[in-house]
Amino acid sequence: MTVMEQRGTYRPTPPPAWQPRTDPAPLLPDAEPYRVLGTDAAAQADPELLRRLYAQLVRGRRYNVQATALTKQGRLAVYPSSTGQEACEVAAALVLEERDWLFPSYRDTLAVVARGVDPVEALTLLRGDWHTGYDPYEHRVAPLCTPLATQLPHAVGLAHAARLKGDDVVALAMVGDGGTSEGDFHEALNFAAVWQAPVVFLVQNNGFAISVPLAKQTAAPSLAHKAVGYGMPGRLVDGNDAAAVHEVLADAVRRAREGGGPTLVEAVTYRIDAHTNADDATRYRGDAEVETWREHDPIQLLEREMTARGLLDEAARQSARDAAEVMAADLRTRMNQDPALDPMDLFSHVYAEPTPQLREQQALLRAELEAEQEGAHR
Amino acid sequence: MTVMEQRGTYRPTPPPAWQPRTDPAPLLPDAEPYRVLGTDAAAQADPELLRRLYAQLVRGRRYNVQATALTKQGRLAVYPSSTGQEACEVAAALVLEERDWLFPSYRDTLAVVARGVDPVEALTLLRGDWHTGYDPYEHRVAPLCTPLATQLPHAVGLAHAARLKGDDVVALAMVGDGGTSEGDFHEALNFAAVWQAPVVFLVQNNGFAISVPLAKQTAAPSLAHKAVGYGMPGRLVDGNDAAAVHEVLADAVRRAREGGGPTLVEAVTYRIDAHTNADDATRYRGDAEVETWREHDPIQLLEREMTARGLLDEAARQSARDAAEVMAADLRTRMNQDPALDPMDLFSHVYAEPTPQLREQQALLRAELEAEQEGAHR
Amino acid sequence: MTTVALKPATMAQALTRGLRDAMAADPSVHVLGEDVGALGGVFRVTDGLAKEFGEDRCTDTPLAEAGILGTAVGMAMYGLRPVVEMQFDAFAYPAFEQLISHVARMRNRTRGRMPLPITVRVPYGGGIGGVEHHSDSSEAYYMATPGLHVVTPATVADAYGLLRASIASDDPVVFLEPKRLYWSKDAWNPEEPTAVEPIGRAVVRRPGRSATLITYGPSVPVCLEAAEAACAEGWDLEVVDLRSLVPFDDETVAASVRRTGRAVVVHESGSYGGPGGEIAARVTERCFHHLEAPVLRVAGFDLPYPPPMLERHHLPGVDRILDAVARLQWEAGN
Amino acid sequence: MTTVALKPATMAQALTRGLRDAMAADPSVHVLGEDVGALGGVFRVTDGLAKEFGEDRCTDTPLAEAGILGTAVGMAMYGLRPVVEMQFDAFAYPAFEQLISHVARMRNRTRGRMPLPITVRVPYGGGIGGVEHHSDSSEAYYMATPGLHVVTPATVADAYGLLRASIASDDPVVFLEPKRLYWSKDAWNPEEPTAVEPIGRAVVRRPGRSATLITYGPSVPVCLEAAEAACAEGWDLEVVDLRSLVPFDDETVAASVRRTGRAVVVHESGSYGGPGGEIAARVTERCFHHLEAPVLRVAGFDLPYPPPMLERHHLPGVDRILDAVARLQWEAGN
Ligand SMILES: Cc1ncc(C[n+]2csc(CCOP(=O)(O)OP(=O)(O)O)c2C)c(N)n1
Ligand SMILES: Cc1ncc(C[n+]2csc(CCOP(=O)(O)OP(=O)(O)O)c2C)c(N)n1
Ligand SMILES: [Mg+2]
Ligand SMILES: [Mg+2]
Repeated sequence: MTVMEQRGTYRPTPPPAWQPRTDPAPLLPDAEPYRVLGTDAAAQADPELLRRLYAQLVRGRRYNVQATALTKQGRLAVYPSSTGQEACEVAAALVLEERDWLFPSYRDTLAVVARGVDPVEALTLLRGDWHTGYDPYEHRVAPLCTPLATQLPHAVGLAHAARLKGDDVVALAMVGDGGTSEGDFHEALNFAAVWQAPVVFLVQNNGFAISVPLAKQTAAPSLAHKAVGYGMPGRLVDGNDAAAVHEVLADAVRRAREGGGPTLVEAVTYRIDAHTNADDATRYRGDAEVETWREHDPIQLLEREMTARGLLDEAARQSARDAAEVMAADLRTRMNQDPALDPMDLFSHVYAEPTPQLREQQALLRAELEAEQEGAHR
Repeated sequence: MTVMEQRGTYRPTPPPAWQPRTDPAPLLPDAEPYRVLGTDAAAQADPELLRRLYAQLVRGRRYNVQATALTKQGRLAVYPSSTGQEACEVAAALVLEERDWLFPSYRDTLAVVARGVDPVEALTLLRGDWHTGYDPYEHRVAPLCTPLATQLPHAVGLAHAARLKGDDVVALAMVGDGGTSEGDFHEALNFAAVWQAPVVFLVQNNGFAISVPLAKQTAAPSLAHKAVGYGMPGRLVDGNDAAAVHEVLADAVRRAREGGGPTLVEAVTYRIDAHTNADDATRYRGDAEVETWREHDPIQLLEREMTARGLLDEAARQSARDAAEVMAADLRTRMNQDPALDPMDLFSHVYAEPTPQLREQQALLRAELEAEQEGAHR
Repeated sequence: MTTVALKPATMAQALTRGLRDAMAADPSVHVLGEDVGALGGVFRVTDGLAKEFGEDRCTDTPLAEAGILGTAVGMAMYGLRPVVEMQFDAFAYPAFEQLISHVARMRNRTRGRMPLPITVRVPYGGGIGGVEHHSDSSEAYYMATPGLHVVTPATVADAYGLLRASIASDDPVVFLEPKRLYWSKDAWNPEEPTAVEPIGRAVVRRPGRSATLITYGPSVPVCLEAAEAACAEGWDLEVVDLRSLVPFDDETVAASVRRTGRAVVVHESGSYGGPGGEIAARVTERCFHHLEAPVLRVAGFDLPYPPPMLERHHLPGVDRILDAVARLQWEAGN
Repeated sequence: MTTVALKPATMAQALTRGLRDAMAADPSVHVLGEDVGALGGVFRVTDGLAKEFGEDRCTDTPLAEAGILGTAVGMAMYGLRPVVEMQFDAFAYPAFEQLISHVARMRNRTRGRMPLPITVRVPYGGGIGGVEHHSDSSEAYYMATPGLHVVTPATVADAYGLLRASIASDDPVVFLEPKRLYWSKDAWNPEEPTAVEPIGRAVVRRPGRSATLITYGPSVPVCLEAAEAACAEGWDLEVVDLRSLVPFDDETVAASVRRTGRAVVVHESGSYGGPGGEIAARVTERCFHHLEAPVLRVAGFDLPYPPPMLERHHLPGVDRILDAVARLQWEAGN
């Protein structure tokens, strides 16, 4: 832009510190979301992987439907459905090795279940008998996280710690489009890039943060364009194309594992259901938009591709549906049982040992419960 | 990247929501910091502007030296010097109209003074007789801000409010390279871009956040590369080139004023002095680096250019130095007087009216002070 | 406008009306927050405002609480009167730095030159079956931050009156809305709303002679219920609704306790380091020689707010309050 | 290692030694924060650690407090024992959401499966001539957050002992370092440091019979000075150093007050909603019939921390403490 020139004895020097550390070009996302299904790239996709993705998508959809039904029956306090986003949920779970870690947001029960967590334990939070129902260490799944974006620095710290210990572990953290506006998103990505931590950030851009559309959330060309500002690659993918999401995440996981540092992946998708069962989506969006997206359904996209390639026939479909029904029936049965609850547990896990103050409060509650049981109380 | 193809009856649709809203290319910074002095662009620079910048640079340097001296004499609690960064400080102040607002960080006393705030009032915070010494509304300068990056959302809110009221007002907010890591930086830039608020963010990248070098602060190609992630232009400028900083800021201010929205400007500069007088910079950096930067001194850069263009002779230099000495002498004299302090003021500005609780505490202190004065106390 | 008779209204409706009237009366009042626009807020308190006053007056912000409060600071600097909604108690935490370091201090930092008339609405407390992070009682944090007013209504009429007073205040106010009272109803005339309450006055909700229950917000109805139940035990309990935690109405509270000689502070917030300590301490300082027994506290336990299925054990209920009243050393005095 | 005799050491040196010994003893201990590496921290408490243990064990982070604490959470999840430095009290506020919603709750949220052994070091308090935002006493916020331990040393030996205990704790600890005691000296043997103090035990720093001064951290030396001065008035004051604000040592404190019958709580933090209310209330609950006068509080005023030139009027000093002692209704009792 500026032409250098000698003037008499004055030779302008560039500011000494100026050395761009990384070439920005490879960090920028492509102009359009990457897709596999229905494109030439689909031919490269591993049939076995497509079958696994398909089974999980069908199961995942069924899970969303079943859980939503359970809210109506009063068996769940609330359920944030990921219907329409199953491709992201499933790909995020399947792309990881056992030793890796998943950091889900509050909407990602499906990814948690797809990773192997017991479907009932995954719903404990939303049923309301405890906060986190599963042991995070069993399947290396962090607690479902409600305060938005706060799980992202956790993922960075864990991945960094694993690398310091010499362990070959990658962390994958999930967040919504709305969550990218939080300061914690920024700080997490920055720490990850500076530390070159083996972490993959998956933003599910489903168009809304409750009622707020993306256009009120950001003016960026895409959320993936945020990556270059941290010095990590940003990737844009069709979030309803399970094969594409899996491929892009797999690339990012491989890169992280090989010491290449973090990646930001934006998956463009859509929240078909309301925010939760308690939300009324008609207040802020029209049916027409939802319908357009139903045409781009993740299960249908995969079904068409697999059918075209001869990887799916009616028998296979039916068997996927059957398996999903078995899961749903089991979920129904088990969720219809009242969980066994001991109020005294309230005091058990505040500290390793209850403080004297908590012991006093515990004694108070115990006395109340005993009095209640004796029916003698008032 | 992917080639579309028809397969039987299946025609893949792109995800419906996908419309990149802005072309990212114009938002990306140039590969090198923009410079004017010593380049062809310098010929375009307004001589009058150069003269004003020069006078202020000389005055600013003298101010830094004087204030640092006052810390040694115990007249200031602490002083964060901006020596080496005067070009940014001065340009930021001169680029604004009277009706505009300046949001300084704790290091930017110089910009505050260059904007017209009384030099003694600007130092009140650092002398320790009160927090903010000046009336923010008099020169439209927000309080010097210590919690890093927290002033940035203020600037956005003020600029947004002005626009809502139909006022032709721009806010310019200053922050350091370290401050860009804070969540507030992220949130402020995002709000600004979404609201298209008339605000300009000036990052003074002076290489350090206290002892932490830029490489531990970010892995980005440049801090200006963060802009595209918000959907605003990022500009990179040689922060020691007063003419260049002024030009880039003037462009950004004009853009903001015309409704074009916010801009992020990264000025590459260097902190010549220690973090503050209390800091020991030898613990974390060598003299050699400092020396390289002394060669790129903002005053010298401008002097050379102006001399080459015949805009500066020894008489003009001397008169700038004389004016600076007058300012310094006045500052010395006035800072050597003890400020008049009334401890009862402590209670005057917590709320519009002191609460009953504060009134009680006020009475307690009053009684103590009276007893102390009567010498009767203990 | 036709005059309508008193009819039942919910607290949420009164709050909506308060916002609407404030916006209509003063064009500098702006509402901002997450989902406050088309959705009308997750509790529908801002319902209809965007439609009536436009999106510039009632604005859906990006999802960032520090950003919301931080930009509100700037708006207030420029003469607006922002009313900020934090979606839930626990989601106000990201905004604490802005709240503590700027909102609460700007007047003080500038020697009174730059007051910040910001109202921060925070739905708070439990009892609504919310999952974790949706039921916190965070008032202790706000009380410990000089420069903030902290108010919380317990009735439909106060919801309106205190909200109008908060928005009219030239100081920042943290306006705590008891979530589980949003749907509580009262006879109320929305066409002639209650006079604006001054901030800082407690009120005796139920006069009594045996002992004083000092409480606020969501625990006020519980205390009133306890007071009714106490009649059967022969106790005539006075119930004081603080309404304002900052400033504190020492006069009303101390007068009551001096009269009754016994007091229990009741709140949902955790006990340790919670509001009850402050209240008990200051009552004791002022009424020591009138007290027949130490001021007791009935509060939430000192734990992270429990999951929905266990919350009833945590929340101070009628029985726990009466148990505390029973411990007020009745044998010792009147 | 040769044994050296007792020699004067500063609290800052004891803290450095505590960190070093903890890091040497346990490779999972990692220090992170702003400027903790080459600079050794702005108070030099981490001096030499990066050199001795490498930058991976003592890491200069990017400048973002929520990020620091948030990544520490992740590190702790993976089995490390992070010790986080917040550069100043007020700069811990951006990390409050991580602290309240995760650090304090992770054990509880996961039914004990995911404890977080994180130590958060926070230099706090005033009296050092710091400009605004550098002198806050923020302990009330931490005390009101269940799931955290909150400790603060007042002596060189305790600085070492409590820091080791904090780092060894499987629960998160907010470790409050009184800034103005960093340079206080004590005879101390750095080669044979004091045994690790268990967290949660108060200590009587000066026995006395007339009244009890209950205090902690930066106010301990002030109270000891006041106690000496009080002798001239004929008062023999006992001084209790709490050391741990959570858990609270009710036993030691109540035993002292039962003995003396009078008490004053002394701290720098603002009075309203500050630690003193909790302390006074619980002491009163336990010692009501032993009290000759209400428990009084001497604390900072309820204002944003004042500018350096006025801070001496704000800080509880010897005179203000003795004035409070004088108000303990001596005519009424022993
Ligand atoms: C810090 C914080 N603020 C507010 C909320 C309330 N809240 C829950 S979900 C949600 C919207 C989230 O949008 P997005 O990140 O896009 O995720 P999605 O719901 O679309 O999966 C909001 C505002 C929260 N959980 N945490
Ligand atoms: C929120 C917050 N955290 C920490 C600090 C302590 N602190 C003061 S200046 C500083 C470094 C700032 O670096 P930078 O933003 O690059 O500005 P510079 O000092 O270089 O002008 C730090 C960490 C602070 N003031 N605010
Ligand atoms: Mg979303
Ligand atoms: Mg810097």
